[in-house]
Amino acid sequence: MNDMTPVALTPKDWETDQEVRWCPGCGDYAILKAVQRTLPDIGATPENTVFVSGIGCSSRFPYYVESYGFHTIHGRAPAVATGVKLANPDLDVWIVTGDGDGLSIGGNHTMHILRRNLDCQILLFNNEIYGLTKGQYSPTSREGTKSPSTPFGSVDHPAKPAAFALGSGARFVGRGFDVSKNLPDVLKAAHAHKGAAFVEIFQNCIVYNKDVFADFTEKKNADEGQLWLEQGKPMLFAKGAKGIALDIEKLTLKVVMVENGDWQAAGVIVHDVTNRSVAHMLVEMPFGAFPMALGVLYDDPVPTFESAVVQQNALAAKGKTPDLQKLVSQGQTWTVKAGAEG
Amino acid sequence: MNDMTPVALTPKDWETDQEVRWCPGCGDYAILKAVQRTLPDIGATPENTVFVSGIGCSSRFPYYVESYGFHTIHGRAPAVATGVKLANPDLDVWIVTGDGDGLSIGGNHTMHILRRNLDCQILLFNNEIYGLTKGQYSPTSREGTKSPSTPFGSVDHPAKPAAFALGSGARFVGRGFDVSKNLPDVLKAAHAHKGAAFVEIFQNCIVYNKDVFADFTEKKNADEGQLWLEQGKPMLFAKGAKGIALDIEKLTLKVVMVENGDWQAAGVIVHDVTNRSVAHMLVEMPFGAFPMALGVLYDDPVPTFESAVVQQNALAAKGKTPDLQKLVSQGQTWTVKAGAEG
Amino acid sequence: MATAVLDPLSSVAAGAAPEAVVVRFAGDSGDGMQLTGGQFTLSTALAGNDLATFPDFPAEIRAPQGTLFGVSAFQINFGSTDITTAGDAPDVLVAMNPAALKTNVKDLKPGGLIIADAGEFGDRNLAKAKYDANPLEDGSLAKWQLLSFDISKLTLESVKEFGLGNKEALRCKNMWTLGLALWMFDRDRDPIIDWLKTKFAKAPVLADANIAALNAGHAYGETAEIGGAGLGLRQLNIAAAPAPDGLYRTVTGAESISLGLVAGTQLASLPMFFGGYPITPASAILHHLSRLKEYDVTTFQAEDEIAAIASAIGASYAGSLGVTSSSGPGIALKGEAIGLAIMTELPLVIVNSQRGGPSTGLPTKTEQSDLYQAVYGRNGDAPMPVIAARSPADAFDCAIEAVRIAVQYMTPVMLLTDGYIANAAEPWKVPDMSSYAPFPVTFMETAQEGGFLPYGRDEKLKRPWVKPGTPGLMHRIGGIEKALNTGHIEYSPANHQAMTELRRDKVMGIADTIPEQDVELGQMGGKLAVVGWGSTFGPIYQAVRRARAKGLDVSHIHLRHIWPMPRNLGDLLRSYGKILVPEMNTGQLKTVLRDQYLVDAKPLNKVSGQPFRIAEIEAAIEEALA
Amino acid sequence: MATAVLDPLSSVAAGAAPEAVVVRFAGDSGDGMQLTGGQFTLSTALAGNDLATFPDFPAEIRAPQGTLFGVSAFQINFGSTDITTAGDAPDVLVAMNPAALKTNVKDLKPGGLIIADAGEFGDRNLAKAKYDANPLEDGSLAKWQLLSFDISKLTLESVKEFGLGNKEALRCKNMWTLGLALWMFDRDRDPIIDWLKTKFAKAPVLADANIAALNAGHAYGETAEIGGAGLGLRQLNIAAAPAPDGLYRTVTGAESISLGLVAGTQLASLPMFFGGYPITPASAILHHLSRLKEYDVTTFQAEDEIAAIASAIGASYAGSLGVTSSSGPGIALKGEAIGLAIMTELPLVIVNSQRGGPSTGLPTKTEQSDLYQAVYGRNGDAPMPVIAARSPADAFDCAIEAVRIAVQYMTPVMLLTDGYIANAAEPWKVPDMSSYAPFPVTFMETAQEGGFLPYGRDEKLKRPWVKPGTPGLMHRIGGIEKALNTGHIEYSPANHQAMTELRRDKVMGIADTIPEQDVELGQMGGKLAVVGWGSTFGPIYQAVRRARAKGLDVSHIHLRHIWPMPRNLGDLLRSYGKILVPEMNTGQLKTVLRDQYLVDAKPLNKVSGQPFRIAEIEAAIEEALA
Ligand SMILES: Cc1ncc(C[n+]2csc(CCOP(=O)(O)OP(=O)(O)O)c2C)c(N)n1
Ligand SMILES: Cc1ncc(C[n+]2csc(CCOP(=O)(O)OP(=O)(O)O)c2C)c(N)n1
Ligand code: SF4
Ligand code: SF4
Ligand SMILES: [Mg+2]
Ligand SMILES: [Mg+2]
Repeated sequence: MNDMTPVALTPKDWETDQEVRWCPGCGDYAILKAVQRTLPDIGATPENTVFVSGIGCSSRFPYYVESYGFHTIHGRAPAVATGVKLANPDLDVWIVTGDGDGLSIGGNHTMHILRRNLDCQILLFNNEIYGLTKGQYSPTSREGTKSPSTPFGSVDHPAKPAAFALGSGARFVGRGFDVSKNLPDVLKAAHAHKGAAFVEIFQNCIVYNKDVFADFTEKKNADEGQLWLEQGKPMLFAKGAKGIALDIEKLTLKVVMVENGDWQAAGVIVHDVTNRSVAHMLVEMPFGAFPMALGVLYDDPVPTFESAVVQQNALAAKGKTPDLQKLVSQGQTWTVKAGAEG
Repeated sequence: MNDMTPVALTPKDWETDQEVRWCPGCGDYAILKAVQRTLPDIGATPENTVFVSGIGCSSRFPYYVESYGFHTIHGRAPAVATGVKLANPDLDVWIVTGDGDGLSIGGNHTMHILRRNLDCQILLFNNEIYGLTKGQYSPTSREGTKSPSTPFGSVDHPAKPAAFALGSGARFVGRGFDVSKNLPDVLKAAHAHKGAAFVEIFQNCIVYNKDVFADFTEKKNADEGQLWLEQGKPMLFAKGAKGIALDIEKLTLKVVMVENGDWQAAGVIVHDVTNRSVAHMLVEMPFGAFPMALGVLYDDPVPTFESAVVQQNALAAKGKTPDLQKLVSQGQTWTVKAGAEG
Repeated sequence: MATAVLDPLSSVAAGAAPEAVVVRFAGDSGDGMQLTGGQFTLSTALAGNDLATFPDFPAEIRAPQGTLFGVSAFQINFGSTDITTAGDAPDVLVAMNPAALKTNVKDLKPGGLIIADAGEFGDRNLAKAKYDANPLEDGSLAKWQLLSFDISKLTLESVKEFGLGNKEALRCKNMWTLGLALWMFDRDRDPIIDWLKTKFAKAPVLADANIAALNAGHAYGETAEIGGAGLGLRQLNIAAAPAPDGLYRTVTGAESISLGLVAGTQLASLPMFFGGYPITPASAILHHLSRLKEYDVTTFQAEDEIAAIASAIGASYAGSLGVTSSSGPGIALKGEAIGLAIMTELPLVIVNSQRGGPSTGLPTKTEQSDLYQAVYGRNGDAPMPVIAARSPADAFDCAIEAVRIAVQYMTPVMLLTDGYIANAAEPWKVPDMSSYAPFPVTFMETAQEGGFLPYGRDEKLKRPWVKPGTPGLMHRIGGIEKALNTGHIEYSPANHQAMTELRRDKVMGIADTIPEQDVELGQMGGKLAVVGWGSTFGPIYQAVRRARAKGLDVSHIHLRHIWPMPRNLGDLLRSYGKILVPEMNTGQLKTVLRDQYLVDAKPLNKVSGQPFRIAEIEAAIEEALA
Repeated sequence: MATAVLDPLSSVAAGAAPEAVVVRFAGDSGDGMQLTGGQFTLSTALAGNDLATFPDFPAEIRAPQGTLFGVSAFQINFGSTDITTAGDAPDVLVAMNPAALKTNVKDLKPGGLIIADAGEFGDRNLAKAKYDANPLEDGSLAKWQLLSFDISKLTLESVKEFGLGNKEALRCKNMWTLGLALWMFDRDRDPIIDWLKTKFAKAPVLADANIAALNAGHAYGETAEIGGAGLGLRQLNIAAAPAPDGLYRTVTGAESISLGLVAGTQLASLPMFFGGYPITPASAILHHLSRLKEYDVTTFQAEDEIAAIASAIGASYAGSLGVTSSSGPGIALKGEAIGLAIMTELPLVIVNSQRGGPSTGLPTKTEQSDLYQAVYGRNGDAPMPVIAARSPADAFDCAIEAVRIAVQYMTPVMLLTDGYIANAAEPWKVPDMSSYAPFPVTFMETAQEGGFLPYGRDEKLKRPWVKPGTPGLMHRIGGIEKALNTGHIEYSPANHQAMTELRRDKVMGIADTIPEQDVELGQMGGKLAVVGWGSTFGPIYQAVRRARAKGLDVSHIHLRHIWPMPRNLGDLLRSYGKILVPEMNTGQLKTVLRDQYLVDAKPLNKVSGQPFRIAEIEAAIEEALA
């Protein structure tokens, strides 16, 4: 029995004896590493950590993390996680899902766990494709995606995971991508947030949807393509040469040029993670005309579901002592005594 | 065979021979009347109109409209409707659902029909309760709702149907309430919108959730409680004494007083149904501090799902003539001729 | 002269002792017939009669007043002998309006007594009930005894003094009627008066008005006012039924299952997690449990049935006993997740309150047509134990048994009940909880020697239950085939063969810890065995009893364990010349029996949404032995 | 000298004619073994041999290179006689790396031939395959014939001139190997060269490189370079199998089901709406159909399986034929909606490509364990016809039959296939479509005289199919019990009884329009009947054939119609002394047979995710007759 104490832990301690079964070069490897790097830093302990997933390449994740883990069924991880957390609120629950698992078959459970605000981290690996089933398009695939099930190109409008999360009532929305060095920081912020923390992680499926995010993930595109948001800091990108401001007429966001660092003059917005209106605008910024908003887009905690349940259970039970005999004897009763009947 | 022509139709023509089985005083009656008043005005024909519903008191709706109707299973109406519309895009498809049917068990289908933008009208009767199953709280019930399943009060944060719809990608979001005289206008706008039109209709369940909307639906509360939005018109309420403006610092909405009709001075926003950012703010306005936003909150059409499917099918089939014999003979073939084998 | 006397029992075969009476209260959904019936049931129980009830209400919440489909009825069968069914045909029908009369009178025994509220037989109501003429006046009820007078008016008078609105005042009609019924059977009003006082504690005037109506109805019977036509109504006293000493209460199936689940988890010293989603007639269990938080019960109303069972599975994984409950359509949705519980070998109790199917079917009607789904309704070779409750009282022990099997074998268990059991009330001798042997669960906290094996086995073939939070025993589980012992992902042919057999053997092994099948009436061997399960117990039991009284060689066998079946069942069944299987479905248990024992089990099927009548089964017995 | 000659058939019993050979190609998922196998299959078919194949690949998309779980294999059995299985043990094993050798060699017949790429047997790969020593050198393969040389190196040389990167160049290994295999069996390379040219049309250099590798492998065999050790390899020519004249092609089950569904809807002159959600091994049907839009096919990838079937039901309501397809877990999710299709009596075809269960189980392995779910797996009394395909070619006719039943009886129909049929390829005599009788659907456009009855009946008990858009026939349907004829909501006992019986009788009546059950091998009556269904056809047929050749009294009966069963099946089964039912499950068809006919059907079960071996069934036959 190896009972480990946080101090002693290193990323290595979070690796299992299982062979990792993703395709060579899959973005999932980088995410796994990022998580294994994050866990020691936040002082997590393997015995109190539970990874719950659905089905998909991404959902294989729990097998590779040395903690408790449950690889459930397609789309249902949030519901299973809700039971885990309500049964034992002390557990640190992480949900790993994919764009198909969490937004196609599982969209409803994703909505409700966010609405209820169960304290957990939800990592949605968005590779804009169904990896495990060999490459069919997913709800996040771009219009025109050619796939085995859409040989002439997909025709439906893609879902926006972060926008969906906000619309569902999410109180934390973060974004990162597989090989980003900042991913651990986003994960830490998600973990620090008490409540359901939704993190969209862009992930490269090199076999079925290679490099769809290269426009902003690749080094050469980083400056123009990535807007890293920081609380209290102006929304600057392109090495500070550009920023995001509000178009007062249209009441929408716009990109502005920043002359020699004077972002105030350019009207660049200072990021306030608690501003929900701005969060809505950020998650809907069309990439291309705008950079990709990354980091912590929104973070404004409210009471969590499991704490409210625990509190109510305690309150309701207060002063009552469980007594089975009393319980079964409730209601209007009568007694039959020998000789009573004629 | 009574083939009727639009001109001839009256609300009466849209009534069926079935006894209406809602509780006396249920808000559903008023909505039924509003729909039956609307259908003739939009020139609908019974044979080309299909009402599809799930399960719930609200979902009994199709039995009472003299058109084609399908009372399906709990939560699945949007999926059934998608099949109906794709099989025959000429049909005018109306979906009737409830806060439980459309947002609890059926939330995922609601999301996907909105995302895909199937041309149809989605009427969600929100009574903030499960009526048919005798009064359990629903995803839209307010915190603390005491119900048979939450005797000590519900603890989860309620879902916001309109916010959920926008987050799911809706291109039309309207709002009304059962006894409102404006409801037919909202329904007409929804029908005029080509694409998925989401309409939240506040409905009074007099048996299990009586008068929860009285704060804005009742005559005496109408002025202060109702903000009726009109394209190109300033967002005024309280007989024009108050309006909605943008708080530039906080980047959120605020209520402003309008001095002798000079709303420009007060900075009242002019409603632009195509402004998505503002739509997000409107659906999230907390009632109480703000009035209830009603009417057409957002209306900005994009190409519909079924039209894209029809178009692609046609394109893909173009120039190819169906030939079963050719089809089965495809691939690498060979011929066996008598005496060929040794 | 006798014929001039209205006699609730004139319908009972002449000379037969008034062993039992069947009374049906029928009225508008708004008339409060279920309340009336419930309170009459209570007073009956307090009078020491044995009894059984059958509430039968419409699918609509509150159908429009006066309509045929809006009629709500409550039937009670009570007597001085052991009662196990709500009775076949009523002796007395209380009809509060024309629709109630129209839909119920055809069931009334010839010569039976009709008590009708003449005040409600106006033209509008007659039209709504599709009567051309007033049946109270056109002689069409001649084959029954008719007692009709203006209950509405009498009620209004009785509550005048309290100055209620007309609508409110009329709401007291049911109490007036109850008062009359109490007088007819010589019952004590006090307990009902107490109940009214607590019910209307917040509105004393309503309490007083209802009490006044109750007393007025009672007085009306007493002061032979009845029938200006000079008719009298014979008052009846049904002797108390012989019953073992002890404390009694009435209980519905929904209550007893909830209590049994609590008792079971307490005996297993586990917290209970209940994940549910409302559906008729299963919701009542969610409602009951949500009030029992002091018993370490957490209830969770999920977004749908899949989330309900998934959350329960998650809770079981985390160390609570996960329980979920639904009925037909909802259980269908749980199929995939049940497979996950089978593969991950987690304890779970799934309660199915069966209703009329297929599809949405008849939500408020009873049926037994989900047995196939329970035993066979999953993808893959997915064995799961199934047990069925026979009555509201029996459901308590069944729930405890379901919990025991779930935790002692680490398996999901399906507990079958139905709409009839869920809603019906019967007297219940309060069990002595100290007589139940606890079966506390021990979680694994240190690895087996030789190293931790999450899929290692004990002598019952059960794998260890390890709670997340336990240091050193971290492990991963999931729905993909597991390797023997280690529980790792494993696709090899030999392993899948072995695991499939292991899952089967584990479940079949449960037969080692369940009692052998006994015979309810009669003995092993003979001409005919009537084999039943679930809520058909009452009618089968009575039918066999009557047939045996006539000297017929027939025995009654009633199964609690549907899967696996008791070890001795095959030999037992083969000891009879014929086997008759009455079911409220098209023959589902029959399939299992024929498959398992190759016996020529003959089905007797009723799929009308109504329980069997004793006479229907009696006739089938006589036919089988003819 | 003979022993010095490597003989792919030395493993065939001495003296036995080289009737058939079994070759297995095994390598890393990245090595393109499925492609190699596919092309070898084609050339085999072109050579006129009969054949059957068995692709067996890992659940992982691309498991890490060299690992045991990453091995992908393709087996082909071909010969001059009628071939119906992929063969038991291989005669020849091509192993592209140590992992492939390790996981496959144990299946090789004693004396069988191993061809191994020595170039891949370096220390890293040996370690990954958990070999301590190099099996090519340590003599551990002594009981087989070993031919090992550096295919990698030879391939690199053969494509040098094209200046590919090392990684790309090595990708040509499989073509080199294929070239050698083609030479071994004296095959024509042209069709494969054509195929390579079209496949790499966009990258001619890759086409040339692959062709060069193919030729080099072929040349290597020819120019007896093989075995510096002076060994030679005997070239073999397997005679063409006798086959009726006509046009032939190879087809997989997924292809033929797609084609059959198209043919069926065309014969019914209906548009097809296919609502699906990806799942292994069912996805291929969605993929195939999505390319056939000119046949009035609309494919819709829904958000989940429930939406998939719900959309198909909606499409059927609107006048298309709704089709949905999935496998185990997905079918489980469709249960509730299937009930809706049963209650609303809409035509629907549900294809279940079965895989190993329960739960997620073994997605890429084959099994027959969803028969219970198909026949019994719903809430309520919910009868639904079920038919099962026996082979890739048979699946075509089964799909047409499923469509016919669905539209002629207004009912959902489940078509069972499995992972083996879905992926396996076999030669298929292209059917003459003009020989199929059309069964065009007529929608109701004017009311029956006496007024429109949406739930009126024809002689088959079928209700009318009315398309929304039809003037004057507006009506409402749903999942609540329907009134006879009118189809209105109806809760009355008598009506539910009648409708339940009607639904049952309608489905049982299908037996009137299906052929009586025939006997594949043998005749009615006798000592033993082996009764099978689905993809066990091949091994059962061969086993019975061999047993009969040995003079044993055994017949083979193979069911297409699982529910309802052919009218004559009971008498047929009762005409045999014993009945043996081999199934790739724990005994599911067995249950139906015992229930329906009370015959002592004995199960023979295999649940390893692998098809039966002929020998396994042969042994069971001999035991049964011993
Ligand atoms: C009920 C059910 N339906 C379908 C499947 C097949 N399936 C497995 S994973 C998957 C989608 C995976 O996509 P995603 O969630 O994006 O994960 P990825 O593989 O891309 O990481 C599907 C359709 C299944 N296993 N279970
Ligand atoms: C699969 C399934 N689960 C549960 C139910 C029970 N049920 C019927 S309606 C309903 C909720 C109704 O609420 P809502 O959609 O708000 O409709 P309302 O009655 O309030 O109009 C539920 C839980 C069902 N019929 N089917
Ligand atoms: S298929 Fe794509 S997502 Fe899946 S493991 Fe391979 S690369 Fe990663
Ligand atoms: S229960 Fe509520 S929603 Fe349902 S019919 Fe009655 S009043 Fe209307
Ligand atoms: Mg994905
Ligand atoms: Mg509601």
